[in-house]
Amino acid sequence: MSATTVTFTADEMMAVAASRLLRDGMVCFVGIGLPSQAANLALRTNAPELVLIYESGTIGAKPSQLPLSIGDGDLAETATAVVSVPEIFAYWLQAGRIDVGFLGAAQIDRYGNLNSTVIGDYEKPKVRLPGAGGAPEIATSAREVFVMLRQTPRTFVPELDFRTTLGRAVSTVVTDLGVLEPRGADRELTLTAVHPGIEPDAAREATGWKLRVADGLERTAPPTDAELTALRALTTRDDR
Amino acid sequence: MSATTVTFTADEMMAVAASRLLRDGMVCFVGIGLPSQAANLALRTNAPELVLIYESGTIGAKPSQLPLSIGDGDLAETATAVVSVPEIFAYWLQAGRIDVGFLGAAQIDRYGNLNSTVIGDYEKPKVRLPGAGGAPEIATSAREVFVMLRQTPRTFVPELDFRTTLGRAVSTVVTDLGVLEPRGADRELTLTAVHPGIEPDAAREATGWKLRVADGLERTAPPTDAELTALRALTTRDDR
Amino acid sequence: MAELVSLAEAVDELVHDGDAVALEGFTHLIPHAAGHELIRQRRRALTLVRMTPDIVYDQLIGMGCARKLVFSWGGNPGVGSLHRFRDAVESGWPVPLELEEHSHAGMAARYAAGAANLPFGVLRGYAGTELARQSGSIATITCPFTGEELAAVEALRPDVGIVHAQQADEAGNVQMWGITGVQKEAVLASRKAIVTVEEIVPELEPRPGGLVLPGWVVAAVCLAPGGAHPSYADGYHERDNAFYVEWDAISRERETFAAWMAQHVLGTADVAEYHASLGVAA
Amino acid sequence: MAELVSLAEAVDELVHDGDAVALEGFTHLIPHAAGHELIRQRRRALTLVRMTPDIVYDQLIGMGCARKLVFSWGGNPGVGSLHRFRDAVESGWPVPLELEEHSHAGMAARYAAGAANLPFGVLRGYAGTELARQSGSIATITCPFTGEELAAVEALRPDVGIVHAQQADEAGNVQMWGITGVQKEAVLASRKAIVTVEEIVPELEPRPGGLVLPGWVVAAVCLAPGGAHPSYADGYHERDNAFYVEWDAISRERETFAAWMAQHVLGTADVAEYHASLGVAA
Repeated sequence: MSATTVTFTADEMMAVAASRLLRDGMVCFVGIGLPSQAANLALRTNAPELVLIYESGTIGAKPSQLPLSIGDGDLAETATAVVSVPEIFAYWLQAGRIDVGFLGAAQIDRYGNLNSTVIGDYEKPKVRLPGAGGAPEIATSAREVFVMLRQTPRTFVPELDFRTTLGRAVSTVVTDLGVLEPRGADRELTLTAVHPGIEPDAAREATGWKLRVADGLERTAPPTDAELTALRALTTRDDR
Repeated sequence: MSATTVTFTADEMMAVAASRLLRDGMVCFVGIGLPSQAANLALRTNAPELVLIYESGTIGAKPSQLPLSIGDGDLAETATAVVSVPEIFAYWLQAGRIDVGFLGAAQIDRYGNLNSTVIGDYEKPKVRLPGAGGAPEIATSAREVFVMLRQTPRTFVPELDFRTTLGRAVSTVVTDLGVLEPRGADRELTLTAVHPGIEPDAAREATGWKLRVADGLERTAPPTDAELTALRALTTRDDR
Repeated sequence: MAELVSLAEAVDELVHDGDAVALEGFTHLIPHAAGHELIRQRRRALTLVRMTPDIVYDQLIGMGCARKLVFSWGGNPGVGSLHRFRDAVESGWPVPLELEEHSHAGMAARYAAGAANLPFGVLRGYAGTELARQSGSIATITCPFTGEELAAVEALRPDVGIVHAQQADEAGNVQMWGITGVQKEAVLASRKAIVTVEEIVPELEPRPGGLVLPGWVVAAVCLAPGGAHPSYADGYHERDNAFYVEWDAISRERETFAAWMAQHVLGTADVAEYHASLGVAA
Repeated sequence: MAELVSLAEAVDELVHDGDAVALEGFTHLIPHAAGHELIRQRRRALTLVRMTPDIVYDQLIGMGCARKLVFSWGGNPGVGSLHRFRDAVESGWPVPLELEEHSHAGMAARYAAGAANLPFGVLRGYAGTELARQSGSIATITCPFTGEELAAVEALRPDVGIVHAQQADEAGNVQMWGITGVQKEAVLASRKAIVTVEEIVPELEPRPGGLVLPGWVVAAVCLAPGGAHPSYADGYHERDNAFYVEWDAISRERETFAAWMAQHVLGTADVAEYHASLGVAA
């Protein structure tokens, strides 16, 4: 990292790497948190014509700052259309109009299956998590699914405590260490890129299963000045 | 009729008699034509708080003049709410929010079943009629159903050419001759009132089955001046 | 994103002989101009889908464009019969017309199912009506929780959905208001959608009762001011009530119908010429 | 017609111990004032229904009002966990909480089915999720036309639906705008509905994005300005983002939670006193 003129955090690299996956004109159903941050960054950098859909019913929102919730007033005011929650799920998501679903999770397994329900046993959980939200249907109705989460042995687990969401359509997982994509006949998540300054071993150690590393492992380009400036402007809310 | 100070037509008597069935606060799902005329008359006479619902999605319309279609602009402008056509049928009619459905038809049988589909055979009809519209579900989802049609042997038939709509919930049929209501264990439509100047025999002759006449047959009160004035104002559109 | 093209181009590119085509508009915003363009381009063997076939479908049917009609109420609202529809059903003129007949509630549920990418819709419907016997698209379904039996109807997925709206912006986003009927569902249930509009505006201003469709669910947006005539477009032009009455006489006989269509539709190039030929303001 | 009554009267008359109660509002227009009134009147053994239980349900759960939660996502939006919800599920404090857990799509379909008086809703959903195992309200259903298998979910029919809106008129007609979520369905699916509003106006003026509910589907309309706090009411008051962050600390421990509730909810008579106690503007 010493070669770069600006320094950046691992979370910033993760957000930037994720934002680069989104392309102009894509229709993206986005969850709050990391995915929303990355999608809003993309809107300000490489994908100004990205169509953001939030489960609150806002279609084509272009929020002026990073929304704190999926139902911020700014989302409705800047949207092309605002529809009801039943409609956004039935006529828009289920109807197959979404190019990419963008999800977070508490746990992921090697097939991209996600847990956002409980740590421990469902009936007697150690940690009760918020639950499924829109994820199960986003993951099966969107054409492809991007996942963002920080990579640790507690999040990248050999076996989920609970399978909230099917990983079948997951095409890319972006973490604070690198990028994973399904590879091979079994479509196991495989490390295909590492971020600047990260060695594959660090990713291996942060993974609860024996992580496969792709031939021709790539190295993520560091955030550009423009990306970092846009991201930092986005994450600095004055009303928080 | 010579005793009344104003004269009126049989159709006017029919409209007035039908309008009297509607009461303040009732929620009425109304078809175009005779039912709409009677309902709009009620709104101007005995039921100013009648809630009119048209299948175009207008809820609580108070049209300034008689609508020519179920989708006149005036209906939307004066409505409490305008909803989509799928919604009006699912969330309002099917949901059981309608007190009375108000229907017309080309044919009726002794059990109140209605035909608005064909005269003759369905596959090779003598007269192709407009068809069901909203009637089948209005007749089964509204708490009760009023029917209005002119009484002739061609409309009051022993057997329908086609059963478009179930008569089970029909509570009152208003014609140009009188009023019929289901009576007895078999709930056969029975003449319970005749309009001024009409004798039961005229109704019998206008009926394609052996018409039962109720004990204590009533005689409809003639239209009041107020009713006739309101009705005539309603049916005189300047843009027709 | 929707392309802004002429209606003639849109019909030429997007509607093919044999397609299932839904022109929707519930009394308000009926896409007459688009219907006329289908007639001018002599589309054939269409399956015409519409809850309330009225004058626009009487014209298409009388001109021999349709092989089949999927509908729930076919008449001239406030006037009476559709004579061309009747002639096709009763006498097979100019070509026989197959019917797939439903109730309004059933058609609405079919469009909603199509818009939601479900293979069927569920309703409390068709009880005691012989309609259920006439159509393979009505079945019964049992509630897995209560055991209750309900009606199931096959989803509608037209090849092309066509509606008329008040406004579009330059990105093809569309706004309509007033009675908007089943138009959202018709657009979203169809594989491709054409929207004719009264006006193209730089930016859509949200209106009370406004229904907005993003441009990316619409294949073509076509400027067609007055394109609903004789139906109306709230805020733009009134319903031509007299025309609905006149249509009864025009359409009653095959000859007067054909002459009228030759003069006002086949003999005109677009909606402006159609208006001019009738002497109505756009 | 809706009665215009105080919120205290409405809750007293319409909500009973053991009822299934749905408070809806999707980030926007969350009916906090009504939740507080349920707490003040010490309702018990409620089945609380809500797609996104957030602070309002954390408060109800922590105060022991709920026996069961029907939901799809329970968290403090943009902040993290709901500590009272977690404590109830993980430790049964103050009373055990039964869960009936769905996805958002499933909950939305359940409300829509309830609003439409259908016993079930159909969706392409619950594929590969273990949620389906946890709930008796999820089943499979076969399309009678295509043979395809889909998910069926049991309709929601709460005893009482409660929402917050911007305006009502004197006849109890209600208008809300902005993000209106699943509120129409929640009101129409419920046997009785209570609506709290920012303002009673002589006549509703239709607004862009306005959703109007006629007064005759609402049992009670209650004036509660600022009744969504800390959520927001578009056009009336902003979201109190800081409060969402503060809630994390307030609710983390049972003692601080109880003290806060005693001071700001049990110790206040209505929404005005609640605001005053917090020093926020209504």
